[in-house]
Amino acid sequence: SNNNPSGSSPNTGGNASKPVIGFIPMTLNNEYFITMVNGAKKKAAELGVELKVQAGDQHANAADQLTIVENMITSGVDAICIVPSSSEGLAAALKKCKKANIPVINLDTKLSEDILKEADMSVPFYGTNNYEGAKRAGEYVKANFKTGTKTAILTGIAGQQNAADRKNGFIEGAGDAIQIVAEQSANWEVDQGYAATQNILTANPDLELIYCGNDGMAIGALRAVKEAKKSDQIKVIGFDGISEALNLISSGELYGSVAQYPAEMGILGVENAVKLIKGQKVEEYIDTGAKLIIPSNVDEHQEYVKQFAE
Amino acid sequence: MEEILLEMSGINKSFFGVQVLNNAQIQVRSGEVHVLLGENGAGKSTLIKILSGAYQKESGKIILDGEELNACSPKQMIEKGVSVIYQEFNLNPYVPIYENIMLGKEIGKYGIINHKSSIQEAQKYLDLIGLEVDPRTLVGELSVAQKQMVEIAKAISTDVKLLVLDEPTASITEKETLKLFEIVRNLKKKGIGIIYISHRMSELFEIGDRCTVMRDGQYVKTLDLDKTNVDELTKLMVGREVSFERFKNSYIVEDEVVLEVNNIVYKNVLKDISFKLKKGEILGLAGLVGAGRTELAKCIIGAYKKSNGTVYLKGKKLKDKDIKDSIDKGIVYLSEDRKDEGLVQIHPLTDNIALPNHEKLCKFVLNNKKVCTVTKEYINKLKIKSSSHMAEAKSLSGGNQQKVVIAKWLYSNADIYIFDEPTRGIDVGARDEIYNIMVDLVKNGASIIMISSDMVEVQKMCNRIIVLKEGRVTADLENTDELTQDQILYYALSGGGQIE
Amino acid sequence: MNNMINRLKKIDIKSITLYIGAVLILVAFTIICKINGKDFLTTSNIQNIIAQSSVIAVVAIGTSLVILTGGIDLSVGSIVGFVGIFGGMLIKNGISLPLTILICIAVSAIIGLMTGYIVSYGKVPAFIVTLGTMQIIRGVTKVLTSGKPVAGFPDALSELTAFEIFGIPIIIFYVFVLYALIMFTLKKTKFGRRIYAIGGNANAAKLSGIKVNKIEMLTYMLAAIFSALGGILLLSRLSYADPNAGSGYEMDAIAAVVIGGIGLSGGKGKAGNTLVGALILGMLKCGLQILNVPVYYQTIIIGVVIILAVYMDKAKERKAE
Amino acid sequence: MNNMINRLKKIDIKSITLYIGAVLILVAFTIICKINGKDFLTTSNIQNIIAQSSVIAVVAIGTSLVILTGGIDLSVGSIVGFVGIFGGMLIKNGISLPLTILICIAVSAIIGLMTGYIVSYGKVPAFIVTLGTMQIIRGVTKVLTSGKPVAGFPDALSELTAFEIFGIPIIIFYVFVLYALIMFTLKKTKFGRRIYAIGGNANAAKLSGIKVNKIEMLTYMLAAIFSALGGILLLSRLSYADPNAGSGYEMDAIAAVVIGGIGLSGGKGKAGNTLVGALILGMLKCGLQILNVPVYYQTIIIGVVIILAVYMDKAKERKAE
Ligand SMILES: Nc1ncnc2c1ncn2[C@@H]1O[C@H](COP(=O)(O)OP(=O)(O)OP(=O)(O)O)[C@@H](O)[C@H]1O
Ligand SMILES: Nc1ncnc2c1ncn2[C@@H]1O[C@H](COP(=O)(O)OP(=O)(O)OP(=O)(O)O)[C@@H](O)[C@H]1O
Ligand SMILES: [Mg+2]
Ligand SMILES: [Mg+2]
Repeated sequence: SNNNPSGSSPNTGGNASKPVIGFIPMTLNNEYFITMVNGAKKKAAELGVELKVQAGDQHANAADQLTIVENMITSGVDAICIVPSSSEGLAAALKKCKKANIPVINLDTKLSEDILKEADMSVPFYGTNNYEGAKRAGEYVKANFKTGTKTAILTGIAGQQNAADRKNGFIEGAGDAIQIVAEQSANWEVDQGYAATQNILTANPDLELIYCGNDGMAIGALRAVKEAKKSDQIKVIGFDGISEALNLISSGELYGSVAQYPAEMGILGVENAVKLIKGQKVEEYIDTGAKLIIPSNVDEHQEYVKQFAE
Repeated sequence: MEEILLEMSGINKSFFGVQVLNNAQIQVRSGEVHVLLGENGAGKSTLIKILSGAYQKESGKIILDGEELNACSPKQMIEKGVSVIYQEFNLNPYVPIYENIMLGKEIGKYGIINHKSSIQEAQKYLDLIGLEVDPRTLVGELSVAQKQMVEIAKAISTDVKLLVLDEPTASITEKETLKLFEIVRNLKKKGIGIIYISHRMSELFEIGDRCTVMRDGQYVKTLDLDKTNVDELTKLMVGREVSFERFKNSYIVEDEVVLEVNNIVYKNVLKDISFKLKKGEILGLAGLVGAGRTELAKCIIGAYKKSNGTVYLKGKKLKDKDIKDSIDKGIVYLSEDRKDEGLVQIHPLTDNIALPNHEKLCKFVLNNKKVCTVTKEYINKLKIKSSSHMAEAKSLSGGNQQKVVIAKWLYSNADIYIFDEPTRGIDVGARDEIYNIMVDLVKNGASIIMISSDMVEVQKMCNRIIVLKEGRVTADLENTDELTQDQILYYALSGGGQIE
Repeated sequence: MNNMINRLKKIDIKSITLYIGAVLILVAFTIICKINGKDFLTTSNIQNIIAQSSVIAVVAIGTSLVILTGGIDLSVGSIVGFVGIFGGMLIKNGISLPLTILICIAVSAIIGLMTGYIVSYGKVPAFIVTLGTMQIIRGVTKVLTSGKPVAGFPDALSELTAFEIFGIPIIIFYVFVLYALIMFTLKKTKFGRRIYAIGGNANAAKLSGIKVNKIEMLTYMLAAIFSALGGILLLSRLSYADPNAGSGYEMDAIAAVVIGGIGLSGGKGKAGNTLVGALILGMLKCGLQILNVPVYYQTIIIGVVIILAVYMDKAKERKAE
Repeated sequence: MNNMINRLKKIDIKSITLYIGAVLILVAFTIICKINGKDFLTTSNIQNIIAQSSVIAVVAIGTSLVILTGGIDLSVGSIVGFVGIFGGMLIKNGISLPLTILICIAVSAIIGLMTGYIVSYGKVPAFIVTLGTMQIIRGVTKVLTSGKPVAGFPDALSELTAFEIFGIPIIIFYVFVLYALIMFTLKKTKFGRRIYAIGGNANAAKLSGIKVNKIEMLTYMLAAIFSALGGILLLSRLSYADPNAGSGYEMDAIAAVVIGGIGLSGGKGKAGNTLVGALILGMLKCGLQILNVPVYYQTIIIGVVIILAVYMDKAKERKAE
């Protein structure tokens, strides 16, 4: 893998000068980040740079990410692309990067201004914000559902930033179209989404809409709805646009899912990291966009995703 | 009758580099009771465990019924007809008696147990040994002696060719002992060979045919018991003579009561017990199985919460359920159960001896040097057989462990000592040493309560004997020359009406 | 009449306390839900609760066995996750459902056997071994699909649990059959009684000629097998396999076992009551969710209940002091 | 000379095996990294490893104490998370840093005392109590800020650990001082010796006049205090508090303790070696990350090492069989 088949990159003169990029997704526990890494890998191979991927354990946290950053610095990376476990949790890690003079690119979850100020560092951000994506789903609901639609929300692990963003963005976008009758955390898990939905249905037999913070929980919710024979009455919306969710949208079972473009983020990250290493200027901010995937555009999206499925 | 059932010869075994058995041997005939005799730590239990497959020998020969055995597991030995009652209990407290007895030989087909037949089968053996307890009772609810009886029932419930009893009478009283002997004699008649280990000399002559003496892991001699006597055996095992005189206690201060026990009630085990202990006195607590002597002791020192009653030590009231208070005020309890209550088995002797004496050994921090000195001192004084003062307690033989228990409390320098079965599993030589320790204690102004099931030693040591029966005091006897064992037994058995 | 008293005697006080506790929780939720205008005590909701508790309940059978011998197994959750992915891959590769189940059970049994071997013959404390295997199995599971989920299964898979008999989903029968089986085994077979013997006093069992190591090892194998069954139930219930599935199930299973009254020191307790323990946990989760209690408070309440359940169980011991 | 032999004698074989193991891992990583053109054995990387292991190392001190008495504490990680959020809130509310630390320690001590009380006086198994308190504390932490993180702290907070003496970050000194303290306590004080006695045989300790319940309770209090210290170190290291911080630390801490040679049955082992255990884990994580081993394989390798470490430790016991 050390060989660059094209041989065109100026950096292939010797292994020593081959740039190394550290890539730190939040975790490697779900398809979203795996896709992001695949995009990055693809780009890295294309540009002839070495990519080191490390991620935190099951529960992504700031401490793990700090450790990973420290060890990447030790191992001699030239730039780091990172998806922070939380927008405010990386100050210490950034300071270390700055000290080691290693450029950082922020992907997916935007670092807060305070943190950047504290670290006294300018960090380009490529991604879209969870809040905005969720808002898009909410707006779609507002446009297509009656006012006061009885809605349940399944959120991710309580205390995680993206869990909150995905909930709040949706609520804002939907406005008065929804009346939230239940809100439960299903910890991003399919089985918990399933059980929680069953119980929510027991409590609210007249439910009309379920919005889930990720597709895993949506898949669980869908199952519970189907089993309760309420597929006609209740629509389920997910988030992430993982492949199984796309299949379900395609078959008309899942109402929709907010897709971001993780592969795009990976690609942009690597591309621009190389530029930074070479001392070139890069875009400070690129909105990779989010799209609500619904039956009408699912085929197109599936086609797009395929290239990053390994 | 004369055929040789078991021959063990040239047996060697060492633990962590310490040779415990050195060319040990024993030869047992069918239909004989063969006594295995030796001081504490002589290697008797180890020899037995090698026989049963619990330990593996390093070298040597085991021939059972003409077949040479090598590296057999406990299961294989049981199948070959070797049944062992170990010195330490091996019962499961959480399941009924019958399951303990039938463990490993459950009745039933296809792996499915027929509980009804199992109970009946177990009942058979309980009847045989005369234990009148429902076989469905949980073993954990039994007294020490009852557990011992269950062990015996379990041992004879297999198709046994060779029965080994490692100190079976250490925790039972006369009545059960008699029953046990009857069973042993019956087995003998059936041609079963029996190895019998005990430190109670009188028993050996009553039940044994021949005797093998061991010393320091080595074979000393095998003799016919009817052609020898206690003195000779003692000399063989200890290497010197030991006397059996009654102790004439002249150190009692008649008018100084140091301990006053008033109306102690504990659950339904103890029913209104009162007595007084004088300075310099050795007071015996006698009684049958489950009479409640251990409970009484534990209530006095505050290990158990009494339902009612008070205890005064030199006029000061002992706090309820506060062992530390009792120890501070000067009364200590030496448990009968050294494994579970006496020692921290996995700790060195130093830590064990230091444990109740931290206040003494600590100025600001623990004086480890002093701990070592003290430990070595007691190892010498009590002749504790141990590889070093840092050896773990569990590496000592039963008897030597008992001496460590005594050592840790001797150093605490109390006014009153409650010895609960202090010589359980202790050889004659060491027994004498313990008696001497007790004499020394009273000489120096301490008082002793001695709980013992060994009538001989109660008579030998005590000035006064209180007999308990089912949680009541049935007699308070001066131990004069006229007092006989039968008299004590009479109060322990039939009560003879309550006194006071 | 006499017969009945005898029967009642057999159900010990501990069990009765547990049953009363379970009924009290049921009644409490029914009333509180009623007040809030929701239904709790309906046939369909009871079925839901059982179905929701089913995976933990089945996994906890194995955990019960291990704990009865005095051991512990932290790896059960990772086996649930492993079986989902591994079994899912087999199905996707065209292996028939029954064969997939068999292979999953066999592979899990081998894993459990190895775990058990290290514990019993290797003399390594179960907590450590299974803490290690938990990580190893989870890692291997993720390696299998590079961390991706497996989805898109034939309907037959979900029918396996969703199929109804007399209007009752078959998964409920599975749970009861498995429990009946294990209760019988523990009560009536040599193997079962020996598990108790080992937990009560391993040394005594050994000296009685019981192959302690072998039986101990087998309990870990069984724990893995029951976890595999749990994993298959979960796979079928969700028709979706996630490599993280089953995380934390080990703690839920232990909680169910302990609430059911089996002590962690082993040798004591009834596996049947583990089902009650699992149902209590299931009822709590379900009831709190129906009442829409925020998740933070749910964890707090469940934590309190776990402690309380055992605290009451120990009343006798405290008194004995 | 004689003195030295005596000193060497005091370091038992188990400890020596551990140290050799640690050195072997260090050497192995150094060589493998060298081959791959990376530096492992540099001052700065060693400092990194210690700093990275520091939180677990400090938390594991408390875990050592609890395990020495024969107990276990699963709630330590949740206290790390709690202290982060609670302490963070205090600082944001203008409470001075020293006072914040004091309050955090005091509150954690009270929590630990309650946990300990239920364990020792309530006779509820530690595993259960702390499984419950783990959930309760985590729930409460999330309630405090409705699950939100706390950030934006004054520089003084990060200086608390980042401050350098002779070029060495002060956090490293903290760790060593705390370990020195606990080693002294365990070896030389009554309290320390009694912890061992209780773990060795609680009955014997009780009959020797030791207030077993009280000491047991205090070890849980200490475990909470050390977790609080760990939480403060983490808060300072990150200048950020997350309500989920510290999840899973209980297992890492237990792994460190056990690799360090303290058996889960209590009564035996050296708290000092827990530090070595924590550093071995830290070295592994660091080395594997520097070598860019994929994260799934990392968990597998760490799982294997945990089992292997204890497996080797038990060689003697297996032989004795
Ligand atoms: N498991 C063990 N580990 C180390 N040493 C042991 C072990 N078991 C026994 N020993 C040692 O072996 C020697 C013989 O012990 P054994 O128990 O066989 O003596 P014994 O003759 O039965 O004594 P007692 O009459 O006191 O029961 C003792 O010195 C003891 O310290
Ligand atoms: N934990 C307990 N709970 C209830 N009853 C008990 C308990 N322990 C012992 N007993 C009962 O208390 C009575 C006294 O038992 P114990 O064996 O202590 O008496 P003892 O006189 O000391 O006899 P030993 O000669 O065995 O020492 C017995 O009837 C026994 O069954
Ligand atoms: Mg012996
Ligand atoms: Mg007694």
